[in-house]
Amino acid sequence: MMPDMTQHGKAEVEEWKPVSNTPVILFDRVSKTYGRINALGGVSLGISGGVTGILGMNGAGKSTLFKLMMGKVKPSSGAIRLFGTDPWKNSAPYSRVGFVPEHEKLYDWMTAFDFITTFARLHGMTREEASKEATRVLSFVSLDDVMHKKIGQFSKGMRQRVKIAHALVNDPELIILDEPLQGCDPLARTTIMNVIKQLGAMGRTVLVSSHILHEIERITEQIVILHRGRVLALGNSHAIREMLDQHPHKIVIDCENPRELSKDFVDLDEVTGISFSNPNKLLIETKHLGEIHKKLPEIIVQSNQLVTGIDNPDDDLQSILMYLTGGSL
Amino acid sequence: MERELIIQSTALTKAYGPHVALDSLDIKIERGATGLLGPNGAGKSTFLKTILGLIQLTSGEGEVLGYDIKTQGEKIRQKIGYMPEYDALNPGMEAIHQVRYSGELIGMNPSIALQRAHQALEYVGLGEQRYRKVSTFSTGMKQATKLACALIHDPSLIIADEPSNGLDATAREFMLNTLETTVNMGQRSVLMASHLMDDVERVCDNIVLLHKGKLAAQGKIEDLKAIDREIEIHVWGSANKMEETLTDRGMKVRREGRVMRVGHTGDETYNQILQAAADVGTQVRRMHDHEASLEDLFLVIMERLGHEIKGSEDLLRGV
Amino acid sequence: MSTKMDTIWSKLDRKSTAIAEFTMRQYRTRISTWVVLGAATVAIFLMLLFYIEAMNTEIEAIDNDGDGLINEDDIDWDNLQDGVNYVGEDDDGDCENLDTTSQRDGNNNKNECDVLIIVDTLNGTTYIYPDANVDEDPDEDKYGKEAGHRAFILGIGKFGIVYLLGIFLPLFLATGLIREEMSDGTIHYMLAKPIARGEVLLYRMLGYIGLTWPYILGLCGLMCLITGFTGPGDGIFRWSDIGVWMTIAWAAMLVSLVYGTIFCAFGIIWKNGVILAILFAAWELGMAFVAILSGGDSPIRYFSVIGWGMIIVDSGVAICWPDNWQLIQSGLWGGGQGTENFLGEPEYVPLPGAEPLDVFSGSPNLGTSSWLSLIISTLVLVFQGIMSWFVGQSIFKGKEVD
Amino acid sequence: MTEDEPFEPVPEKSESFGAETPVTGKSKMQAAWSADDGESESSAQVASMSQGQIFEQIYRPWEGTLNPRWMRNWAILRHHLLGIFKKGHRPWNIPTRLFIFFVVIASMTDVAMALLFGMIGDTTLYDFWGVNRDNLYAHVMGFFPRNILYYPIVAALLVGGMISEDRSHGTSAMYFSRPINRFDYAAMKFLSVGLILFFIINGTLAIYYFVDILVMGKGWAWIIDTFPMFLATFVCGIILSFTYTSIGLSLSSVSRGRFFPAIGLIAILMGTKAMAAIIDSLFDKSLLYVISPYDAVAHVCQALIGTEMTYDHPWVWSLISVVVINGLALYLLANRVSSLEVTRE
Repeated sequence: MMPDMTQHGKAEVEEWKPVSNTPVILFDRVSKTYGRINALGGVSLGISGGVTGILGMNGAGKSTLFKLMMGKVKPSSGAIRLFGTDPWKNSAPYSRVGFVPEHEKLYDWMTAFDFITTFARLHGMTREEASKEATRVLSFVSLDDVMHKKIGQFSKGMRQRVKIAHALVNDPELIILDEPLQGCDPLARTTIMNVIKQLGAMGRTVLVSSHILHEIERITEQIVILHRGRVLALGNSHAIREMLDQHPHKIVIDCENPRELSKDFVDLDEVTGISFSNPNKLLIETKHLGEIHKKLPEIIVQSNQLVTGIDNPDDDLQSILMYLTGGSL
Repeated sequence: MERELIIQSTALTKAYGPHVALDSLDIKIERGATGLLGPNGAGKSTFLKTILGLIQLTSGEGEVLGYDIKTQGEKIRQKIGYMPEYDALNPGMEAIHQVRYSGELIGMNPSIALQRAHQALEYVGLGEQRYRKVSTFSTGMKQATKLACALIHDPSLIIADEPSNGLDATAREFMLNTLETTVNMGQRSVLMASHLMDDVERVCDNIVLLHKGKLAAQGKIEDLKAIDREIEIHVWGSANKMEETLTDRGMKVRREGRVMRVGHTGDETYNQILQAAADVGTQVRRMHDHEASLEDLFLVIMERLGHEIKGSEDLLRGV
Repeated sequence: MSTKMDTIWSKLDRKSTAIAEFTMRQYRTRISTWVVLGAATVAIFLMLLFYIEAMNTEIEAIDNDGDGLINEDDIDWDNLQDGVNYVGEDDDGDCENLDTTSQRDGNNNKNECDVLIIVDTLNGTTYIYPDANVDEDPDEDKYGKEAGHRAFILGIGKFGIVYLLGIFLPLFLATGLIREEMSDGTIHYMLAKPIARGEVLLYRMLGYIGLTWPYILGLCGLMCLITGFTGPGDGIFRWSDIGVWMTIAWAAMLVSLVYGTIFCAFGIIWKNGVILAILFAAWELGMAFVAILSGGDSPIRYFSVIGWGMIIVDSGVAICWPDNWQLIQSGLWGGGQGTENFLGEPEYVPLPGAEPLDVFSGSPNLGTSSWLSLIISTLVLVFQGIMSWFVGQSIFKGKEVD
Repeated sequence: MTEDEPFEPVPEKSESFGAETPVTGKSKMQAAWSADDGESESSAQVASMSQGQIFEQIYRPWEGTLNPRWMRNWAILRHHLLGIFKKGHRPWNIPTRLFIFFVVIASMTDVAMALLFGMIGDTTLYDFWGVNRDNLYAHVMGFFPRNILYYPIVAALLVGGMISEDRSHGTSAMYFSRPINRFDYAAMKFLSVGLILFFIINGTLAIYYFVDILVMGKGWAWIIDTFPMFLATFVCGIILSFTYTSIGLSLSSVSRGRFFPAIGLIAILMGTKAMAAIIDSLFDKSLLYVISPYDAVAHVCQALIGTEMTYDHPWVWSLISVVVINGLALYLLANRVSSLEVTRE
């Protein structure tokens, strides 16, 4: 299961092969300190496949995590493996990685096509291959109609798409996107989200970070939560929520007669509490959300009441983050 | 509150050579909070520069806070607090002095400016950190410092360009609260440009929507929202089957992942959905009337204008 | 075409030319590049104007010996043969007409009516002992044009092109090669590719060379053509100058490469790397003065880049103008007219152009033949370039990029 | 895996949530554990974060009058000048401040020497260092070391980030979104750099002159004799500061970095001087010195102060050159400042 941590990938690009049977990304007790500031403290995680959202507040260590992955900074302790290879001072694994940095800066004087072909050639492509690939990725992010225009003329959303396209040119297995949605208008945002989802659907490992939690919610449910340099949780967001047993789940049901409806729930073992916050709302507390929800439609239908709303007010990333970080939100 | 207009313009036009950045805008902005929306490159920043009296108009007229934007730019800028979109702070200066200096630039006396700088930083939640250098600040603190710079002289109108850009949930919440407090408690007006529709919806009552230099919509958010009732459900397990079942039973379903929107045809729809769920055995984690958000509104308006923006070519700035 | 060649070329054509090409295009889009190159060109050509004017102005002839005739017995510095240190020809015959042999061979070298040149190997001083009335009234115009022409080439070549151009081009163009990308944040695109950082540095330098080397070559070529046609001489073109211009261009190319690599490394080390670069440039300025003014005698210049560049030019001069040192000495002697100073040594009145030429000339002084010193100094500069690349890339490799 | 896992590892496949999530890739989350072996000092991380502050947010209005334009300009000037000594104003970087300090000290060597030999009473050496026409000229216009190591480098350091940093930090928005017009902005920037140079050059000059009077007990006759020279030198100092400032600021306005203006200024000053010197030594022609800002100013100053002329061409040409150089630089500056963007570029 654990890869050989003593391996130091010094091999040439051509000879470099990913180590099989390891996660695409593996962090083993990685710490990073800047002077006295502890940016990451003992982070361990392994990620393979699908879209994963990296969440956390400003300064939680998201960007440090990405910098470590991209070999930009050296871990103070611990080991990092991309496809089983240490990325510090070794760029070989990046032949399988696409990275979209947070920085807005792009080479404004280049056309989108030139930008992508130039950087495609750094993956060892010939000119012909590079221009073929550039055309492919630019149409993937639907910029093919403007690919011979200067990037300086592009709007923010288009620039983000150029950045994403440039990261895809080597058909990477791992795509890292640092704040890809920042500063985009809703139109651009929807386009980019669709691109990301599509990449996940193609079986690539995609890491996305964002400050805006509901954006991540719209892209993926697979998340890593960082807080003060530590991994607080990782996995499917609903599964994570389910594990937070100390915070009972709440189900709110909007109906005409909550007291009447509540009678059907009192008998259930899973229900730990029932309250009426408002004349038209029934609040059920439980530790086993799934069990209740399995029975819920049946019960409501049989009760013959008009139910106009069902909600799990605390089963979202905001609440998860709040519970995990101890209510500092 | 009386319907007092703080910004109004008639046939406001600004052209850079052949490229028309603002195309005869007739804009009326009332006191209170207003959101300035539009896709990237719609002319928002040109509009902001115009009302700051910084650029020469090609034609048209405008008034901000009762001053003419062509001739009284300096007066306008004394009454406005502008919070730019990008970094606009000297990283080597302490927050307090940065804010104080921005007050002096308006024309405040140094001692008064210092006193006000303390107040302003306190107000934006940086009371503790005011003696720290800006370079050590997080994005949220920098944004707050920029806001303090804009607020120091108690302006009648605060123009905030992307105030919540790059902020995490806590900082964003605080920023929006601060803007709300400024509007509600301070009785100041805020003009806020943002891409995050949730933020605009929280703070603002009115919006102005620009598109390609033209006015696409303006008015109260509530009035503009189209009421097209749908029920949104989040399902858990067997989503495909659920979708099939609902469609088979004659309901209009739009689905994106585990989220579905079902056309609301009457109160019986709720039960029909739950019945279907019970039959299929899927869990309905959430079910509620879907209220069109500002984002939907934005997308709908853009779609209506969409005949023009099919290709990315049309989104290019300039050209 | 063998497949091996094919793979080597196409392998190179992928990464190296991609970055080099990119770097050159980046230069092309910056106004500052054109301002720097344009200003340098304008400056050089402005100086050329003064040269052309000087070449077209007659230098007034002086009756050095006061006999009422002018330029009647010119210096025959071009008679020099290797190993023979007596020259001079009594053009006007006033030595031949002297009565006694002892009068005709005043310097006692058993040759009548010649000029004896003795170089004191201990202190490098040259003594000139003419027989009476030999070469006593040189042609100022002929000498002054020749010396002025050579002094201009050496002055502009050594100080203008090798030093000033060689240091300001890299200061403006190479210091930011990596640093600007780092501060802009655009370096992230390059570093996220399967390419070693040392390679990035190397190929960026390749792009830098791709801009500066053709520029230097073009500038020197143009200067060579203009001065070759304008300069004095019997032929239509001064062919022997080509070699000197070639060594000037070669020295400038190597020097700008070494400086470029060093400055680029400074930029990587510190965000204010330019300050280090300016300090270094000041040191090199001092070394340039030492190397030029000492005429190649000061060993401290070995601890600089510019010192080796100057050796290249000096070797080129020694190869292409073997008569150069004699031209200087005879010009400084100037026909032997002058007064004695308080030590009893004669102080001659130099001919026009002799002093500047003396200042800007030097000898390689490596104790080997001129060709060998050319090769040695080239190798030293290449080695310096490789070392600074090596140091730069190892710093870059361990650099944490934010 | 350690004991104190905060949560269970997530099962390998999220099959339990049968819904087809938007993510259909092979969802595998392995090795999910928080690997704190209990030895690292976890306490280090706890304290720093500021929790959402609980305080009452009160909007405090301010009713006050705003000062007129000249007070705003004074604020800009003060901001730049005081930054040399005090915190809270423009943060000049440490190398710049140190170098200014060094230059002030170093350019007072003549004061020290004159004092020393005056006190000792060594008249030959005192005449060599004391106030006279040539020494006054040399205090301001001396080439080595003053106008190669001191003043141009100070000017380069001062001018480096003056406008370009406003462009790169975005602080130009702070000026232009307030009632400050571009002319005032550029003029105040100009004045701040010019004044700092002025204080260094002319301040030390005045110290040199007056210290000599006071300490040596010079009489009125001497003062009447030398005061016109002193005034002329003073004017020369102003011309020199002005010229360096205008060239430097115009370079600063065209660039975004801090270094292009600094290297550019040094390159212009030294490059033109070196060119002219080569031509002078080769062909004995001093005409090319008119393109060298230093030499043009020096020539004018020689005429003003009345020292021996070291150039062959008429000094009026140099005067014209000084005017043209300053005119060009100021034109470039005005042109660039008027097109400065309000937001960051």
